[in-house]
Amino acid sequence: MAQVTEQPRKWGMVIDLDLCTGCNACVTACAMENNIHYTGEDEVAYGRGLYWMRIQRYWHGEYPNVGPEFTPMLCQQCGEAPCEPVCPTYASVHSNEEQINLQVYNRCIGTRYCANNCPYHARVFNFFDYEIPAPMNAYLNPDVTVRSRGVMEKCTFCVHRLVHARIDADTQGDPSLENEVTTACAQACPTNAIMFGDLTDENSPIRTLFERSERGFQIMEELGTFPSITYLKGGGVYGGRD
Amino acid sequence: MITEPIHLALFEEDQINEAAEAISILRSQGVPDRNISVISGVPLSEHILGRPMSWSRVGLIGLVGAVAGFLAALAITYLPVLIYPLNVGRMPVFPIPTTLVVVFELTMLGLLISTLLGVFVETITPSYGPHGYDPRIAHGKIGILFTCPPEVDCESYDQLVALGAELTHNLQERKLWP
Amino acid sequence: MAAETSYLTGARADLEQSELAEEHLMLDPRPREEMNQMVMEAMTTTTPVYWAWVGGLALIVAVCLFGVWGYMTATGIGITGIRRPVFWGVFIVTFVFWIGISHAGTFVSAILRVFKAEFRRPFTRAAELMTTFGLAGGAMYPLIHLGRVWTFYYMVPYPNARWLWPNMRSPLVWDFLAITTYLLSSTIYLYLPLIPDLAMARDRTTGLRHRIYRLLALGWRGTEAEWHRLRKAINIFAFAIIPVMFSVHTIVSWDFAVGVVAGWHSTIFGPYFIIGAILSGVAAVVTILFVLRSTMRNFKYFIRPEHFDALGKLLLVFSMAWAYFFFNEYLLSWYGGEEAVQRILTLHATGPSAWVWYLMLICNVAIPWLTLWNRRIRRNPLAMFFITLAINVGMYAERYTIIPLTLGHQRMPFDWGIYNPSIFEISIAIGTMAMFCLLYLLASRAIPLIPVWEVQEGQMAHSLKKVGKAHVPSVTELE
Amino acid sequence: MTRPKPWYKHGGIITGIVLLLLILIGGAAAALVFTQQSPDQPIQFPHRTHVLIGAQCQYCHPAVAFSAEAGLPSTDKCWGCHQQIERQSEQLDILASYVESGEPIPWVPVALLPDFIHFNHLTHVDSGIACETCHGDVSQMTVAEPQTRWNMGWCLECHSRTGEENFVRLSDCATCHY
Amino acid sequence: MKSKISRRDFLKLSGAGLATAGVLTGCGPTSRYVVRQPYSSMPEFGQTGVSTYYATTCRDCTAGCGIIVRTVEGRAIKAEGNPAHPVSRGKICQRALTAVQGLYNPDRITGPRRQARGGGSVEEIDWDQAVEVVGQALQGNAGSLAFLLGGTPDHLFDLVTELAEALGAPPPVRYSTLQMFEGRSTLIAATEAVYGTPAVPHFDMANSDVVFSFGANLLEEWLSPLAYTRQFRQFRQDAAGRRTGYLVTFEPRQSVTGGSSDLWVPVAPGSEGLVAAAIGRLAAEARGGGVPPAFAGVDVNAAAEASGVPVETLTRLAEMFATARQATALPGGNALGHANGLESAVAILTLNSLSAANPVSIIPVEEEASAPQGSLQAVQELVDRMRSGQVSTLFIHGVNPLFELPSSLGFAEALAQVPQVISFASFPDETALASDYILPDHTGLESFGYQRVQAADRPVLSAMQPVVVPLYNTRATADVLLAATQQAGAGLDYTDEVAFIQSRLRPLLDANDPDGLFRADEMPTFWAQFLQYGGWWTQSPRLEPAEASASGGSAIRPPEPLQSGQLHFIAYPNKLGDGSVANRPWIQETPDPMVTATWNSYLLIHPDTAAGLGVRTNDVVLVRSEHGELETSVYVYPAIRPDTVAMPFGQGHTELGRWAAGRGANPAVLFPPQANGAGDLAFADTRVTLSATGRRRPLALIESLDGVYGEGH
Repeated sequence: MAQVTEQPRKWGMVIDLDLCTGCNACVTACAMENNIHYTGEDEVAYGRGLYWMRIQRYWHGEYPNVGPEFTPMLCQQCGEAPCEPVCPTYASVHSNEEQINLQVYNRCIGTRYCANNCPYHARVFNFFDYEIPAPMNAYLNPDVTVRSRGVMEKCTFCVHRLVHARIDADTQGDPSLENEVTTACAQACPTNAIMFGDLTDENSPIRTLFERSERGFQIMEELGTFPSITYLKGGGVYGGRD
Repeated sequence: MITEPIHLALFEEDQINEAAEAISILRSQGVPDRNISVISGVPLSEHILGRPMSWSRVGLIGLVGAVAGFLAALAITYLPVLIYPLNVGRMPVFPIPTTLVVVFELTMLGLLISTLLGVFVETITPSYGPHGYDPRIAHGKIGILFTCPPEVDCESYDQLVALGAELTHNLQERKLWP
Repeated sequence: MAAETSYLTGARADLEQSELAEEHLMLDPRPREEMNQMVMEAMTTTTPVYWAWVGGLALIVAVCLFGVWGYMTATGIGITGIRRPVFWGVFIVTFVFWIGISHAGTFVSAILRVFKAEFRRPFTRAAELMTTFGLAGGAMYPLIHLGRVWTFYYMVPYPNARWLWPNMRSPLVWDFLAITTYLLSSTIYLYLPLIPDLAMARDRTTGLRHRIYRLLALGWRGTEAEWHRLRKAINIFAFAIIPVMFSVHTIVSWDFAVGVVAGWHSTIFGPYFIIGAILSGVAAVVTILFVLRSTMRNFKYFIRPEHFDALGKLLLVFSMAWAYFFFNEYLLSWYGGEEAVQRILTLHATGPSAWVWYLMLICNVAIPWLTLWNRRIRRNPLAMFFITLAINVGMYAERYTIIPLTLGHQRMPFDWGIYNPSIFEISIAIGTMAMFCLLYLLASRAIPLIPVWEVQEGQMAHSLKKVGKAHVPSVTELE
Repeated sequence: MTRPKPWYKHGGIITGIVLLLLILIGGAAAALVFTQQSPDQPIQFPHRTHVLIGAQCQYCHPAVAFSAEAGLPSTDKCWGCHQQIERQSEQLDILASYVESGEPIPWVPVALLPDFIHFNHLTHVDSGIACETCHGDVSQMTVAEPQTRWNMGWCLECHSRTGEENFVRLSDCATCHY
Repeated sequence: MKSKISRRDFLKLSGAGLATAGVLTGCGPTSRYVVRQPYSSMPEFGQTGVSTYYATTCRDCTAGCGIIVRTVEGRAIKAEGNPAHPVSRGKICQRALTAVQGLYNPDRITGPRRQARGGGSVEEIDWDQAVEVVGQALQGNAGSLAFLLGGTPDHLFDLVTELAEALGAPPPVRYSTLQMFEGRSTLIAATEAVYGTPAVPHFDMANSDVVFSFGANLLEEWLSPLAYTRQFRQFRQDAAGRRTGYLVTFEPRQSVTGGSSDLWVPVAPGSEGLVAAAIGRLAAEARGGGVPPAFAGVDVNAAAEASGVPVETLTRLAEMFATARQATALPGGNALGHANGLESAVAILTLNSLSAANPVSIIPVEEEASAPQGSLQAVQELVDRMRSGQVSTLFIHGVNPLFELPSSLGFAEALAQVPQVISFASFPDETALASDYILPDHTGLESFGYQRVQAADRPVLSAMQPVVVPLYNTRATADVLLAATQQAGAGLDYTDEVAFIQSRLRPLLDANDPDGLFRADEMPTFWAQFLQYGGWWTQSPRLEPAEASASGGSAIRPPEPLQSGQLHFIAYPNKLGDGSVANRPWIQETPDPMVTATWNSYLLIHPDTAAGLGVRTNDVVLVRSEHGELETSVYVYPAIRPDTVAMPFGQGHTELGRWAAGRGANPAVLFPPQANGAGDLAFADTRVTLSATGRRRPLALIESLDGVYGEGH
């Protein structure tokens, strides 16, 4: 790390609900990227699936004018995260460098307070040691810690990718390497409904959308959590015909 | 310390007036207050018995403990974040409202623990006065322990007995603790 | 004391006096030695039934508490019924319950002492013991409910090589500090007034017991200096432990109230929880007084209907206060109109677990209000036993409503979840209940449960005074 | 009349306590000593000799220059030199047997961090941190020896010396934990 | 390349699991327990600690998406989209994402074996024996050989076709449940009827402003979900982020596509073609200039009545279609899987000719692409041959007929008549376990190959290459067949699989297309680039606009009316596709988009119908058709016609390992064995009756039913 004095970044995400088809590819991509354990039918049925990301599906209207409303829900990486101050051990802590909300697994003692206090229900808990039978554990991503029983976990904005991109940019002297980084969900999203980028970067394509889109809103803005994810309202009529 | 023989005048539990009278007799006999001590099964205040105020530093020790707790609270709240600041929920690094909670608890903890320590320390500190004991105290009896020079003995004994006291002489000093 | 009897003449006065003596412990003095003997007898009498209870409870503690806890530590917190989004369940409910119970001793012996409520005298220690053992049970839960209990020391502020200390901004750390403070200070507060009685017991025992009492009595002789010191210390405690008591349950309530959880984020939670805690604590005192009175020798002398009567009045007042806070909390949340909160309040009353909510209201409001206004019911120990049991069931239901039932229905209906406590959680809750009873059973035979010197002091201060033609009890300020 | 011995002076109890303490202290000491010893390696690889003849660390551990991990040299790499030079040690026969069988050499890693720490050699090498800062002076070692100082405070202490604005980044939890 | 990879050694982190456990609990020196095995010789393309990325092709459906697999030290870590690939363009679906869970599945078959059918004794054999078995089978009567392959147009199909030709055996029979569900044979037949070319047409959805989807679940499971989802994105929003496009879906059950559409029209199953024709007629009238002969005979009122769509709606939609800049009508599986499917497909395709700009084009076809598609008809013929004892050896690869085929077809009984069944399955699926030999092929991530992409906007030959060394003692089926052929002396002179693939690449190399992704002078370079880029394709789209030949369509029979108590039953593929991926835990755990259910089957039912039946979500019902019955939990689904129930395909395995077996129910038992005019299964003509069982089996849902549907749901 030769020179590390530039402005800290603020990573952000824009999710266009109009483009989201609810296909759940992001959910699987997140799981496969982040070594998320599957838990099995009974545990999922009891609300213990380890989904760092899930797509909420509500219905609107009555038959036959009925339709789903999809909202991909993940950690909003709040600027003022309710989960952070309540952790007694600093396991949930704000990153000054990435401007995201970190979960430090080895510091977590499993009070689960953060999860209660997360209005987005973005946190999931390792209720057991989930075993992946050999040889299936071979696909585990070496960049991501395998969480053990008793710790909380959540979406990290693929922080391992961010860190690696930064290291690559620093050591190769090419800052653009850092701009290309994206999260697993955004990478997989077939309609590009999920867009990821650096909000401090003037040229970042999501900066305008994040700050100025007339469809933009943030979930539970009224709680003052200052999320790093802006949703673009879907379903409505804007710009085009009808 | 006290090498003179210890005498004990025991009164029944309802003979408070007599006990007070006995003390004034002893005093008039020239037994200094420091050579008298009263032992009882219920707390009897100095005013009742006409005794000089005894003093205790328990309050002071407690106060010192409270200050120590206060300082400890400030130290564990502020020093670690000075060394290694961690940001949570965009709270200030030194948030006063949350600190108050910690400060309050640790101050009280300091106060209360040191009060106990004060009681303990003062108890095991050697004290003045005759060191006798009679288990009948816990029966409610009021005992007056005193030492006095041999020349005043007979007269005062009679007076005490006249008040209803049961006299015991040359009490063995018993080690009660540990 | 009895010096005033000479004023009373005639059969009517005798009758009045004996009635009053039967009614009031303070007016029914017995020689100190006799009381000592009664207490010592109660303390040293053990029956096979007693040992059967001790053995049974010890077994329950070993299996249901420590056995299940060990199993849970080995397999994971998943054997409980906790799920997303209800991350706190029976453990935290029971934790709050025990912390609430622990307010009994402080309330009885500190607040009533400060205000010189004389009826407190015979049962201050019984209440103090509840505080200590209730806290001991409650303090285990923050450990039990941890996902990784073997790393609990991350919460302890101690110098370490990581440069990392606990987060002093977290209510859980406050909890940790407050409970530690309260546990230590209430134990000390139990111990200080015990010293003269330990000395008494020291003089009346031999062998191992004698040596232990001797050690604990700190060489107590009963000199003026010792009494003075003790009184001063007790006074400091009585005044200092009251804010600590308030802070403890306030901080417990802050565990919930500081959050953004709908239905938790309420400024009234502090006093609401305190009143609830005192209600459940005082109720638990009544329950345990009934048990002591009916199982221990000689206790019918010390614990009389007048005490149930007085505590019953307190309970009624606190039940009303609780209802006031409940209504306040409910009305303002409802009126405030935040959708999520309104939905939760509606679901409490109509949802699948509404019976818990109704149980809470019946036990905390209906039962006390319907019964405790009646002096005869208040003076009936058995009735009071059942009423106070019901109040504690109601308070448990209140905490259950506040914790899992509120967590399960937050702002995102998609992620609602219904929590079903598992057999293991319930077993651990029962285990701590058994541990409380076991400790109490053991303590009842280990320390004098009646503060004899305080009773005697009270009896010395009480007398009958003739006012007009009536004889009324009067209290002399001896201090 | 002799006073009964207090319970804490009974021989059995004292012996028991002493034994318990010995076990605890002994266990802790053994654990300490045990962790500070080099584990058994399949080959007593003499780091010292290789450093003395001028081999650079990166010759055998080249991955430090481009990846998070240092990597272990392949058998081929060892053999590249050693098949050319005279075998002066029986340890080389072990190497030869591995080469013949094609089995990987089962080295026991010594410089091993827990799974939740993502140490990156690349950045440290890139910013000019010498290998011996962390790994000790291998020119004095045969097989690699564990270093005692690896803990988080030590990492942070070094990071804090990089200057204040760098420390914001280098003290970020996500620097190592993700 | 191949030899290089087989030389690669693993860095085995054998103790890592132990180390993790030890360290996370904070105990002890982990170095005691970890043994790290370095390479004995470092592969030049692998560097310690650096990821290596391999481009290959996903084999989990027939779309042929290019994927890139990240590997670290010989382990496949994650599949990602290939950004250069014209089908996936860097994107990826759930199924491909979990490919590594297929690769590392602990239930894989680890080596060739001979076994007693139906789970009796298993005898491990070696590959020499295996090749000999195949060789002897090939030497026998060529006419009594039968090859049953999956629907993927890949190198193996080409090889087997060539082999069958050389041996004089009947050509391989293909079957793919996914193609059946999208009615691909019907689509191709209809394309031939309308445009004169038997091909999968390309619909230009991206540039359309109105799209009518007749049962095409293009966002989830249609010709090429990723490619059409990308088109959907361009259709939905223009480059400036303005909302464009109007999507109307005509389907009885609201699919993911229906959910994302602007208007969902719940038409009666089987009436889609009628609706299309009615809209065609109305649109033509609205546009003026005469009604095409195909729509001339349509009675709009009858169509409205049969479909349940009011005439006003039809008129409004027809006007929208007529006035659009470019309108597209998509013929999807739900519309085609009926007895009148072919006629419907023709009507829907013809509707496109009413668009102001032509949205349909045809990719210039290679000669292989015209090879017969898999269809039920072909399988039925095979079953007949088997049943009559005309088949002595049946080779099965890439398909699981015992699970996928309608049980009413009688494949299981016919299989019993075949003396020797050789399966090449990688996993112990139902058919593999009912075979005499399992000679396991590599899984997709371990093997070489290519796949012709049928639903792209340009010719694409997508490359497959191993990303890791084969885990087990498996062997490429192509290699086995080639070795056996040489033993049998059948005259295919390819040394191995790679040689065969390269021989098929030769025309591309020779053609030296200037628009090709890369060009090379000789095969090794071409081969290297082929693998590096993940295939060969032209750099710009190459589409030929399809001109509809103005011929009159035949009349569309309206669907049979339901008898009392009967309901339409529609099976549909979701994330599990044809069910072959049901053994991957994360695909099971991934929630269904519309239902949020995981790990099991469910029957979608309209709230009113459910209320009439007295069932609620999670109640178990008995579903009975003329051909079979099954039990499954109900999910009360607000977006389905009241006269229709629907159920996803893919669960109900009795075998296939720990995560698939014994889970859910297989709707294939309900299907009628009838085919439509193009030989595709008329699966949507299934009629069922429901009865409540009184039992309850909660589904593993992500949603809270109370929260989403209100209390008591």
